[in-house]
Amino acid sequence: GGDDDGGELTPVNLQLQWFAQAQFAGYYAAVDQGFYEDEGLDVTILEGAVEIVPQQVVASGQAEFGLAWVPKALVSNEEGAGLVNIGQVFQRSGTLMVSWADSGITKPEDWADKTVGNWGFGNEFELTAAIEKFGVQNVNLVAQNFDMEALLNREVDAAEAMIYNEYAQVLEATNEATGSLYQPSDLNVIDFNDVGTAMLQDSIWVSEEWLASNEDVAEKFLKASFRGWMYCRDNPDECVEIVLEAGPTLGTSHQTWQMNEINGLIWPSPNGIGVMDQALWDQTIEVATSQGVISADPGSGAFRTDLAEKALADIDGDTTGSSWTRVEVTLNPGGE
Amino acid sequence: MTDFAVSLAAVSMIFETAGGSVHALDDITIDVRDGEFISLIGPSGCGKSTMLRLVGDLLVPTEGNVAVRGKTARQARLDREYGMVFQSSTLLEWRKVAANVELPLEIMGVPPEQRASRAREMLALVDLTGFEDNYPWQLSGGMQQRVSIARALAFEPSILLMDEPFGALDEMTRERMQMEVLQIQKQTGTTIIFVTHSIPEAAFLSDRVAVMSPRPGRIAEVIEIDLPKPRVFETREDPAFFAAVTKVRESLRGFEAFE
Amino acid sequence: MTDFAVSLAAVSMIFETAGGSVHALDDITIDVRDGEFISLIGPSGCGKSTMLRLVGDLLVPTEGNVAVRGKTARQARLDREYGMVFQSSTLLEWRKVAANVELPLEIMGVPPEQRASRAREMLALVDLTGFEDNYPWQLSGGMQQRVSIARALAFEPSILLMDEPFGALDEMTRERMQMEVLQIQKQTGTTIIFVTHSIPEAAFLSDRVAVMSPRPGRIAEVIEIDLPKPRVFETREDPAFFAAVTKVRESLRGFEAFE
Amino acid sequence: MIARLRRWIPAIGVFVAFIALWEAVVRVFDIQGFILPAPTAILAAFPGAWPEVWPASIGTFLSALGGLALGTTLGILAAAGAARWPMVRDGAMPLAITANSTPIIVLAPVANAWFGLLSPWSTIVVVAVLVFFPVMINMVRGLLSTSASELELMASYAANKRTLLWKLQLPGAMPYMFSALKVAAALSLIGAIVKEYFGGSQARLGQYLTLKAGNFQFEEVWTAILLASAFGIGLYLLITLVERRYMGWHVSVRAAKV
Amino acid sequence: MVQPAADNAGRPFQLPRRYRTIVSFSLIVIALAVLWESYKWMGQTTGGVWPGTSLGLPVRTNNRAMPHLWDIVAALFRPARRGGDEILLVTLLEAAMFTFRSAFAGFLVGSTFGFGLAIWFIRSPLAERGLMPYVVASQTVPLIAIAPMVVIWGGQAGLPTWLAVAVISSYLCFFPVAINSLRGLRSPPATATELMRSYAATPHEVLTKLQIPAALPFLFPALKIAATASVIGAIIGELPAGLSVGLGRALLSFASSFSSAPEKLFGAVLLSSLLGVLFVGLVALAERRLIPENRRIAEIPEFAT
Ligand SMILES: Nc1ncnc2c1ncn2[C@@H]1O[C@H](COP(=O)(O)OP(=O)(O)OP(=O)(O)O)[C@@H](O)[C@H]1O
Ligand SMILES: Nc1ncnc2c1ncn2[C@@H]1O[C@H](COP(=O)(O)OP(=O)(O)OP(=O)(O)O)[C@@H](O)[C@H]1O
Ligand SMILES: [Mg+2]
Ligand SMILES: [Mg+2]
Repeated sequence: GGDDDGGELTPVNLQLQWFAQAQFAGYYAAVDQGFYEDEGLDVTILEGAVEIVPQQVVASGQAEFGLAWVPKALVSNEEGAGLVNIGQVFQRSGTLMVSWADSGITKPEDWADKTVGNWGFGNEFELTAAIEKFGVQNVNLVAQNFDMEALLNREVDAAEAMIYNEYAQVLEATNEATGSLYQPSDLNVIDFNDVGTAMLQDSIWVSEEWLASNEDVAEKFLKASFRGWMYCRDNPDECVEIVLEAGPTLGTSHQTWQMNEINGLIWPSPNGIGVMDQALWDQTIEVATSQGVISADPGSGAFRTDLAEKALADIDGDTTGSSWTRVEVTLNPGGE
Repeated sequence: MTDFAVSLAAVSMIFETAGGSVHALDDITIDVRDGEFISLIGPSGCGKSTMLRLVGDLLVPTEGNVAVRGKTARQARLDREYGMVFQSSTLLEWRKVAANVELPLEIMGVPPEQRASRAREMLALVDLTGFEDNYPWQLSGGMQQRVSIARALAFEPSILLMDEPFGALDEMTRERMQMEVLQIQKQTGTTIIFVTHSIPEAAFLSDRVAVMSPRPGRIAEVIEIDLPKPRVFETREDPAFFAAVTKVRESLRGFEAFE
Repeated sequence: MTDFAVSLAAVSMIFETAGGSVHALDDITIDVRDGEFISLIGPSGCGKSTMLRLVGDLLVPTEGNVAVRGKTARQARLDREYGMVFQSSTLLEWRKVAANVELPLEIMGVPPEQRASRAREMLALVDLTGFEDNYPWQLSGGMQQRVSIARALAFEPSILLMDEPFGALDEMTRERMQMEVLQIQKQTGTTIIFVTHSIPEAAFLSDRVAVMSPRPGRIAEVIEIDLPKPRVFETREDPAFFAAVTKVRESLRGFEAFE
Repeated sequence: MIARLRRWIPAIGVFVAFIALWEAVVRVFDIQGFILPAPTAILAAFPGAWPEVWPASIGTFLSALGGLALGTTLGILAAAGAARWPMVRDGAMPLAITANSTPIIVLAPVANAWFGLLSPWSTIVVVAVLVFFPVMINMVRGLLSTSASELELMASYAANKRTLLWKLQLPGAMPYMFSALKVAAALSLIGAIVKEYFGGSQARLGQYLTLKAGNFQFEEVWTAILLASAFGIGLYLLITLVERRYMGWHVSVRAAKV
Repeated sequence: MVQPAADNAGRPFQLPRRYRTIVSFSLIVIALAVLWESYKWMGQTTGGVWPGTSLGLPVRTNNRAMPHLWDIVAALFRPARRGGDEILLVTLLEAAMFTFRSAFAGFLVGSTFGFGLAIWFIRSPLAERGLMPYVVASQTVPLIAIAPMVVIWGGQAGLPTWLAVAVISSYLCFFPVAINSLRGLRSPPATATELMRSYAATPHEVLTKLQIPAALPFLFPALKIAATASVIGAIIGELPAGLSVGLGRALLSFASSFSSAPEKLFGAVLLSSLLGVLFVGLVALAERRLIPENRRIAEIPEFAT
């Protein structure tokens, strides 16, 4: 259902967590393919940076929509940000703890007495939860930069990495001993989805106050965004191209890898894309409260599924992606 | 009272320094008549420059009072009564010679062409034609001093305070400049307070010579110079001139002997 | 040849400025004997300071040659033969008076206590005891000049180049300083090249007086002063002294008349 | 003593007025904490934040000081070289500018790669690079601003270049050096904190800021900002004191005192 | 105040200044390049220790910390990404042009503001004493922490984004200019100030005819510092602005892929630095025009031994 009253588009902003990359391909595709325009929206995508807190941008009204990890947004809410999750795009966590194969770190307990890198900024809750959950002693936590130098230089024994980004970066780096790229076999990986402290990540947040009078806009935005993600599931190579256009300096194979892994975090979406899986929500809340990340269960008002469901009802095509399969991506040196 | 161009009443000046306080001037009382040429003479460091600064409202006396034409020194300064020639020539190094002479005219709002011609005239007066476009550092010491004299004369102030203006000049140039200044004073009726170390110079130029004693500076004696005016070249041959010179010299030696 | 302390042979100096080139010195040839006191006298801007700078190797002549004790001027400078008193006192503003006097001693590696006592001695000589801890800007013009004289005398150079050292001093102080310099010269045999505008001063102090003509500066005449040595206070009453003064004055007026 | 206290009255007055205004604005316009917390809220956050933010400030401050010392030293040395050899000046100035225009955000990863994420040197070196240029460029000017007559005086003593540097150029450059130091002191704190945004020990202000901002604890963020400012002002005052002590002779200090 | 003597009389031959700059700059660049490569070679040969010892080298020498210089240069001339047709250099130049605009605006605004502040402070010691601590404080507030707020406030006020970036850039610029100007404006000799007083010159005339000319030697170093600071400020400001163009963006994306493609980051660093050099060069040019010959940096004459 497009807007019929003659091209008067509603301008809205979307604040990303980081700069343009395949992690946000669905939104870029929705712009590129005119899905937002179909809904009468003129969407401006605001890229993120180190010091940008999307929750702050949304709460202050600079952007109507913001992407954030669930625990981070809940922390913001406890401080009075007043945000609502209207679309849970990622259905699983993409965070890994990566270490060298020769370090023998295969499970959280092995972090004891080791130096472990993390990003801070609220990206570390899964790690701290796991440390607590397994009662790991004497972990020396240090802040790592957003590259993987600390691990490559063996300054840390284990490092936080997103499966779609930093993990790939290691695999794009040249092993100076052999002269070829590092291989997955060189690395040990701990996946927080397996550890049981995984928390929900990228989701779409709006301010409660704004939402009260703009539910229609929100619904339209979700619809177009979901179509964008579905487009990227079905046309990953085109989406990679779209992203590359948005950020003219990105590596091609790296983005291809990322697109593939992002699809893996979204699909399959058993309830349809964007609809919250209550079990995962509960796990996130449980980990978050037990870790003291948040002081109390935010209750059911923290997310809404009705808008996403209404949006899905309007979409033709496969909204669950149950048949999606991972493809094999070859990484080039430097991600090129 | 208002007849006097400048009156100092019981003026004292004390400087505070890290090494203790310096009593530069003590109980100075003197009146300068309108149109008078008065010289200050005294040993080095006795407070002559300080006294000029007090008159020119560049320093405020620790005690006592300075009145200029019945006004405060400050008001007189704001009325632009003063032209000053400092002991060091104080040229602005980023201005060429002509621009330095034009400076006061600029500030007083004289239009550019008039400024330029006035500067040329003044530089000719001090014999520096041809050096208009040099920077100060390209001039000899005496030439710099002459530029600063030209600058002070350029705007015809009603009171000229001159601190050893001819100190770095040779005898011939000095004599010529003396005549120029006397000439200007005659034409414009300027009151001149003049610091010098040259006894003959003081005697030749002045209506009165104030002889100062060393630290704390006091006015030891004020000597009337009874020579006919205008002073001409021949004045220097006048026996009354020699008498005046001797009188000043003796007055100066007087307190030396006491020391 | 090596008998001479300083020899200038056909020295010319031309300055290039934006306003054209200034021919400051032209074909200067003069020899200064060892231990001699020679004065340079001439109109303002005739090149006296420039000549001192050439001797002191602070300028290199456009043409001609400067030899000092058979060496180049440069070598003599490197051998620290020169003590200079500049026309402007050139005190380092961040150093207190005593530290300014100590400067050359510091550079020449004199140990601290010796430096301090020497500085005290020299400041006493120029009558500035008690001002050791003042900064230069807290002194009068004449006092600053005396500090720079003290500084030049402090390290007993074998050649003293003095540019109007007593210009800002009153007659009494000046006479005392003259006697001190003569005294020092007698004791140490220093060669002195001395710039002054005072004809009596030149006549009183010098063995010879070089009279210079204005731009381009040339040596118009070198006048032997035939007065007994040591010069004493009474020398000034000697008729030969008056004769010398007159001779210098006439020589100076001579080329004036031609202009 | 009373006069001394009186000097501070305007600063304190402005402080009180400013805080009052801030508080009023926040209250009247009901500004949310994540945009600008009220001073009272920040004050209230101090006790809770203190055990964490204080050691972090000290760590950051020490790195900043280390970088300041290193950068200033190198800047002065480079300036001395540049003032002495025109060849160095012509060649090294563009390079110094190059180094200085390198934004800290890229220096951070490079420094991490060079010295190691955990090495204190990565922060010190980033700060030093940032501080180097203002010091050097001011010092070059200062060292070359000696007057011709002073140079002649030193030449007449056949002073060698080292003496010239120590006795004439360096003292003469003091007005430039103290100005440079004031700028450098402020830069050193910015440099250290920004560098810490990009990883390293977690007990540092930069990390504290990112953590608290990420957690939406803006009162805590402001406690860190205020502490950084306090250190900066302290450093500035210290430099001003030293300046008054050693540069009282200069007309600019005398002029400021009136 | 160059001594004329310095030029003649058997001094060693000197190239004209223009060439001297080029030659010595090239020499130093070559020397540094050789140093870089040989240090790297040494580190790689010895495995990161000083030869013959077990002392670690201060700087790592692997290909990520110190890529070969030829790799860095080559990266500049390869397409920014595979399949693209624009080489990295061109991409970066475009980004630099964008950043330059904000930086330049920030520079102008910041320097003017800094200079104005200094003038205010010399006129009113009360203002100086009241406000100086906060001027200093403003600089110690971590820019990166407040940049997002500035962008947010700017957005709420309806400013174009590049202008908000310029504001952040000017924030870094004004301080050095204010500090140096404050010193410079107070530096005319006391007697010159007395001279102006004796003319009863208005504060404005004292400013324009005495204080500003006397402050120029202090002002120009400050402007050079401000020029480089403006570039840094603009880049930092671009990050929270959510822009997809500009050097800040490019640098951040290269920094985040530093581990896998370090040469690109080094290439970008090189270019953003050149932007600073260009900027400072412009200031130096202005300096040469505004300060008369005798007041420009004096060469230390070849007096000394
Ligand atoms: N700004 C100052 N601070 C401290 N002391 C000062 C200051 N100015 C002058 N004095 C002191 O005041 C006294 C008088 O100085 P002044 O300059 O008036 O002497 P003067 O008579 O002009 O001497 P000269 O003939 O040498 O120029 C001196 O002892 C000097 O040290
Ligand atoms: N650095 C310079 N650049 C250009 N011209 C100069 C320079 N120094 C001196 N001159 C010129 O050389 C001439 C001689 O100057 P010098 O200083 O030697 O004169 P002087 O005899 O010492 O005069 P005074 O008695 O006034 O001090 C003057 O015309 C002066 O303008
Ligand atoms: Mg005096
Ligand atoms: Mg001279």
